[in-house]
Amino acid sequence: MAKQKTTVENPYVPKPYKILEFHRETSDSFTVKADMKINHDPGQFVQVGLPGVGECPISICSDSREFIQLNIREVGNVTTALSKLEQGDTILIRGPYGKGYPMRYLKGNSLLIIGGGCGVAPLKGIIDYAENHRGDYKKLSLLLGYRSPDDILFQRELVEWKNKYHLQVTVDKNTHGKFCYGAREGFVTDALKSMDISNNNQAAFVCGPPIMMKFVIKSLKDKGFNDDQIFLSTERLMYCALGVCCHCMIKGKFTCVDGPVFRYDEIKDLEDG
Amino acid sequence: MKTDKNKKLKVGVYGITGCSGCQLSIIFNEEEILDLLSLIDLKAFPFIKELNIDEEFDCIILEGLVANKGDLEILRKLRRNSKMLVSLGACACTGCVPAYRHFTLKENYEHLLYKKQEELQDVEPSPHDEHVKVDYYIPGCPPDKKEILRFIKGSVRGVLPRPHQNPVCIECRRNGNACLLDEGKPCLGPITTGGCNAVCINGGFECWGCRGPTKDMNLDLMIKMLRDRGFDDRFIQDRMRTFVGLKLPMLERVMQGPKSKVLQTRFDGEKKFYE
Amino acid sequence: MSKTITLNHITKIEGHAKLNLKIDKGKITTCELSATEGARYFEGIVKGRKYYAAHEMTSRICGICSCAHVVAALTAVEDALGLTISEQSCRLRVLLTLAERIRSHATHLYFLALPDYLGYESALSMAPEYKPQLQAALRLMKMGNGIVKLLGGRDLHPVSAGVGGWLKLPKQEEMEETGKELLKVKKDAIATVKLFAGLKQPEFESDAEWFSLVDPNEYAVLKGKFASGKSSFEKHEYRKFIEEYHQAYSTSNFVVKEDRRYFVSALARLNNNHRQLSRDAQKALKETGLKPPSKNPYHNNLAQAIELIHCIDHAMEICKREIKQEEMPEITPRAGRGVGAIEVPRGTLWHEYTLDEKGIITDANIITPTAQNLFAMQEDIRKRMPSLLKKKKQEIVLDMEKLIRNYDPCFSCAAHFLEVKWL
Amino acid sequence: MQVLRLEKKRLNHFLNVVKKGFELIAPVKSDLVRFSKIHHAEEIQLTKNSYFPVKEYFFRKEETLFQFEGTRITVPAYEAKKRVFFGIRRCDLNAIKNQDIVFIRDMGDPYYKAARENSYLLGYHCNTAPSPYCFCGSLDLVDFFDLMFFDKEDHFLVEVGSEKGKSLTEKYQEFFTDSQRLITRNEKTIPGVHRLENKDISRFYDHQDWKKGADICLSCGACTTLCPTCYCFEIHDEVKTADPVKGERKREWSSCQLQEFTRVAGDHIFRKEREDRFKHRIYHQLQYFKEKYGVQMCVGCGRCIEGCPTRIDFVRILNEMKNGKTENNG
Ligand SMILES: Cc1cc2nc3c(=O)[nH]c(=O)nc-3n(C[C@H](O)[C@H](O)[C@H](O)COP(=O)(O)OP(=O)(O)OC[C@H]3O[C@@H](n4cnc5c(N)ncnc54)[C@H](O)[C@@H]3O)c2cc1C
Ligand code: SF4
Ligand code: SF4
Ligand code: SF4
Repeated sequence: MAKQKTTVENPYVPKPYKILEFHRETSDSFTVKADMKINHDPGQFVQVGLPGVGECPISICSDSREFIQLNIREVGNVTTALSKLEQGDTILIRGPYGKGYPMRYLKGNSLLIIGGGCGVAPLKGIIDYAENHRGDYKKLSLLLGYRSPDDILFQRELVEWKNKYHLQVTVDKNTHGKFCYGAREGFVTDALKSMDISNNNQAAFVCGPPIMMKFVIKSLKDKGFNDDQIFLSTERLMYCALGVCCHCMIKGKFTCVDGPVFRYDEIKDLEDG
Repeated sequence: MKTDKNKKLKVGVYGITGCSGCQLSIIFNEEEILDLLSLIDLKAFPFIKELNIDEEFDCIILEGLVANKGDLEILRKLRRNSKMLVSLGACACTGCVPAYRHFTLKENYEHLLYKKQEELQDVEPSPHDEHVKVDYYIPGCPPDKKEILRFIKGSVRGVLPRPHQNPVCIECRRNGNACLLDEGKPCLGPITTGGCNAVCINGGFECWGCRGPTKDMNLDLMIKMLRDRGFDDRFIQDRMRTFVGLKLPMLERVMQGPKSKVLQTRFDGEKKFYE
Repeated sequence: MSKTITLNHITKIEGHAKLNLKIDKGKITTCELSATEGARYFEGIVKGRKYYAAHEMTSRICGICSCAHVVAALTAVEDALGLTISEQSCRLRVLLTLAERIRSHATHLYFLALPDYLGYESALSMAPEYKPQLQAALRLMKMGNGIVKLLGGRDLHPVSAGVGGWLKLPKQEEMEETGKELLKVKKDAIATVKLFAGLKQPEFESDAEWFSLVDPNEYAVLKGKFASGKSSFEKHEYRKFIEEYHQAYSTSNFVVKEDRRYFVSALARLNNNHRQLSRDAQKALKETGLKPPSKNPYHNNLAQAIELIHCIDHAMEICKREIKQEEMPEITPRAGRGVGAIEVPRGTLWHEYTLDEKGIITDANIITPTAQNLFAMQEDIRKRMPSLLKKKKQEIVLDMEKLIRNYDPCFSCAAHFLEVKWL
Repeated sequence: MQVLRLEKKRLNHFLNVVKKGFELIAPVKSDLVRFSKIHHAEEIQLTKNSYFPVKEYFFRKEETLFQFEGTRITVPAYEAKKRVFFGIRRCDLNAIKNQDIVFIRDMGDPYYKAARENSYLLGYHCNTAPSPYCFCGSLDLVDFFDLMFFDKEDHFLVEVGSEKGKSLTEKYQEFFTDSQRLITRNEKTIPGVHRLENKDISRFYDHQDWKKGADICLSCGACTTLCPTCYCFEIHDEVKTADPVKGERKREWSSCQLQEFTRVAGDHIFRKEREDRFKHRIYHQLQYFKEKYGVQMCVGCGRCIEGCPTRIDFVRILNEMKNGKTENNG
């Protein structure tokens, strides 16, 4: 096997990046800060991997040109292997990929951010973005739901968010009476229902487990939101992130290039199971 | 990384009733076996080792099925002593040919039963997971030797290879074989979990289903197709049960059910292959 | 002084066995060698199946000699069906059998037997000092596996051999390539003979007779009469000579011939057929100084090593022959009884099937080499014990294990379970 | 484009000469007809289309994307074997064109590109449909080839389709004479290949007849493997036993007919139902690809029907949907 280095740009080949910071968020998730200096939109994702283990898509949850932050939940091989890393280790990343949230077109609006569980990760990108462009948007409302107080992500940031924005955290079940960050017991949907909010100059961003998204959309529509005011993040199996391998295709749309963020009216007919 | 690189995975390879073929499949990785040993801490492998240290294991790889009381004792003990139990081979995963005894007439083997000492008393031939929890399966009779390697290489790094779920046909077609069903032969590839690289079909033989049914099999259709090719129900049952009968408890019901009778399939090849 | 020695799980053999020894005041009161492998009743479960399932199912009796069971079952079934196979099919079956013998001998010699002699607990722990030897072993194993895979479709439980012929023939180029590979590993076989000839073997003489197939045309593999130096008989008459009975402490049967014990093995073949060995194998034999017939079972290892050379030579010859495309024959089932007796790594293997007119198996009988040797092994142990009694228990155990491993027993095979006779 | 003439009796000679400068790949009959490396031009058969498509020479069954040692990555040299393909039919040529769109134009896959750049496509025009399942006439196939051979009794008319093709005819000019004519449209149509009547399937998504196909589908993936256009894949890492930090990342074929195709962590499967998967394949072929790239992906070779163990004829199912004929299938 005569192998030689080639100079042609190869879309499959990731590059090594250093981990600047490794922070454990919850028992099964962690945040990694890598020294990848790129331009990207909130909601875009990268393919993160380790040699010999594989790659997986992870949303960028920060907004900076100096580094990227990734919040990762341990669910399988790649994510578990990543969880064993520490500051100073090297990971392989390629990207960014996908279409993020159309923040520029939403200038002048209020932003309603609704996240469930690990779905909060991509949404943090919007929060950071809005913070960096504070003048461009009116009110920021955050509605974040978790299963229990132990699952609450970004606890380091929550205090700041609480001071700056309208923040509501819910937990499905309050397991040990530790009511931090003013969290309420109940589902996000309930909190949404009781929220005094209208669709007036407001865009809603939803990310979370499929069931949660379904009910949140219903509530939003009850509150008068139009389909084109709602933005969703979708998740599918993907290998290439280049719009070729076809695993992430939802009725002809590729999650990796046409998504992962879709406006609800673009994909409401696309659910194919 | 935080993992302690000097702490190797403590592995034990054992066999209960079986043909030793699965354990041989490990050794028969001729080019990699010596390297493999540097990856793990092989505490026990009685098949080729005199000194077998019986203690807490990280991973036990166990061949063979439960056929007598002694087997059952060993299985339970190994399960207690290990973080992870891996069933190696068809006997361990599905019962293989020895478990076909469940489907044969008692009179066929009755005369072979005889008085045995306590620990040799027969137990209904059964795969591991009928008795204890199994963490990982490496199916096949024999198991694919590369698959065993892949498993070991993965588990030392904490990566469990995704178990195969696709039918044998996927690999068979990829290997460029002509489809045996088109020649009227009774191939079970479509309902059998792949991972064997379709070795049997590559070798000119039909798949007998040794790696077990896929979760997604269309059993109704498979039965119908075999009937179309002139195979009677006795044949279909016998063939499907040879290796994995215990994992097809629904077979009889499906065969008697109405569905496979109405499906409209097309077969334009030769009828009847055997007889 | 009384001593009890129980070897509960004898290691480095195929399958599971144990040895029970009781010595009271210098006298052996109990000596039981037994298979503890679970009974699998193969002869029962093939009953009721069609003739073409016999080899596929009985192959699962044993991993290391799966080709042997396949070929023996096919031979027996074809015998019952009155089918004659082509010369080429027969030749390829010989090659398959030889290939299996190469890998089986290499595995046994280096992985199971050698550590005893060199004072290691296993071949794996020999690796630092004996890497070249182990690599030679792995090359030989790979060679055997490669041929089995080429002919049979895979390394274990081959699939390409079918009733009446080959479902898929190897390509001419592949055969030629194999021939070249064989030539390359021949030096490893020769080195193996040297290595084993250099090992010190205990002096011991067994009382058993040595039986193997004997074929006037070649070093017998698939054909011939079952014979020792003294007697010989046709395969169809085997039931007249071989009898099986059972002991409650074992899941394997014991076999004796006319109430006298006998051995089948590589050494038996060498004893009976050494004049038909290939030239280089004869040469190697001569250099070792071993003069067949030998009554010392410890010489079985050396016999296996010499067979390695012979098998490689014989296999190379077969690889030179042209491969012609042949169709599988049409088969019409008929009633009948057929016997297959072939030489396999551990000795002579017997398969017998009775078919009804639809081709359904109504009766089956399988006798493996280890089952035939079991009784003789046990009696050898009994005979050898007295000379060891003064030694430490540890040493006795080692000696016993060494003796048992010398026969290269396979309890997976033996405990597929045969027929019962109450004792 | 220019049209040349090659005497039939000189074809083998021509190909044997070509074989000296290139690796020659053409359909051969063994147990089935398949594209393989040609040793003597006499082996080639042109009566039946190849059972397996030619795609595996470009979009290989398994491709090593790169090697790694720790986080250091080495990309293998892209393959540069010069190959002449002979006897590719119109459908397969269009399939290559469609895969070119995906792999070269859309994403710039260097492995595919290298294999394609070093290949010469010599087509063979079907005078009749080579299989009863063909329906290429119903799809908008175009001329796409380096050279196309039209079979005319005792000679071939060879249409030049590209600069590459032209260079070949110049290199081997002693075999060709000028034909002094052009290939007519009529000569390019193939009789009996207009089976598909229902080409716009967008309004049939919820039609009950999909079940007809799905019920007799085994999800064996033969259809996607045999399809000359299907291109989905998976990526996996493999490490060396001697040193697990070394290894390679590999790409291999996959199939949308499998449950595995959309199984994600937590064992959630997006297209769990056989019907959804079956439908997905047909929609990707006839609709989604067109939405994205402007042409249908399917080229009408009929392999997915001929190679399907139960011969699910999706063309018939679609036609029946359009004609409102819902024959009861149980
Ligand atoms: C656009 C996008 C953004 C995502 N962002 C995040 C994030 O910010 N944080 C986070 O924790 N998770 C995120 N996920 C989910 C994450 O990719 C999966 O949890 C992860 O792939 C699981 O991989 P694994 O190897 O650990 O699991 P395994 O089950 O071992 O996965 C094996 C293979 O399946 C694939 N796979 C499995 N599950 C998924 C899935 N849900 N989506 C895509 N591929 C999958 C992987 O590519 C991998 O190759 C995102 C997914 C997508 C599609
Ligand atoms: S031969 Fe068997 S495994 Fe291969 S495609 Fe046909 S049915 Fe599937
Ligand atoms: S093809 Fe079938 S019988 Fe053969 S190894 Fe694979 S699963 Fe087992
Ligand atoms: S080839 Fe036929 S049976 Fe197999 S997946 Fe495709 S449509 Fe289904």
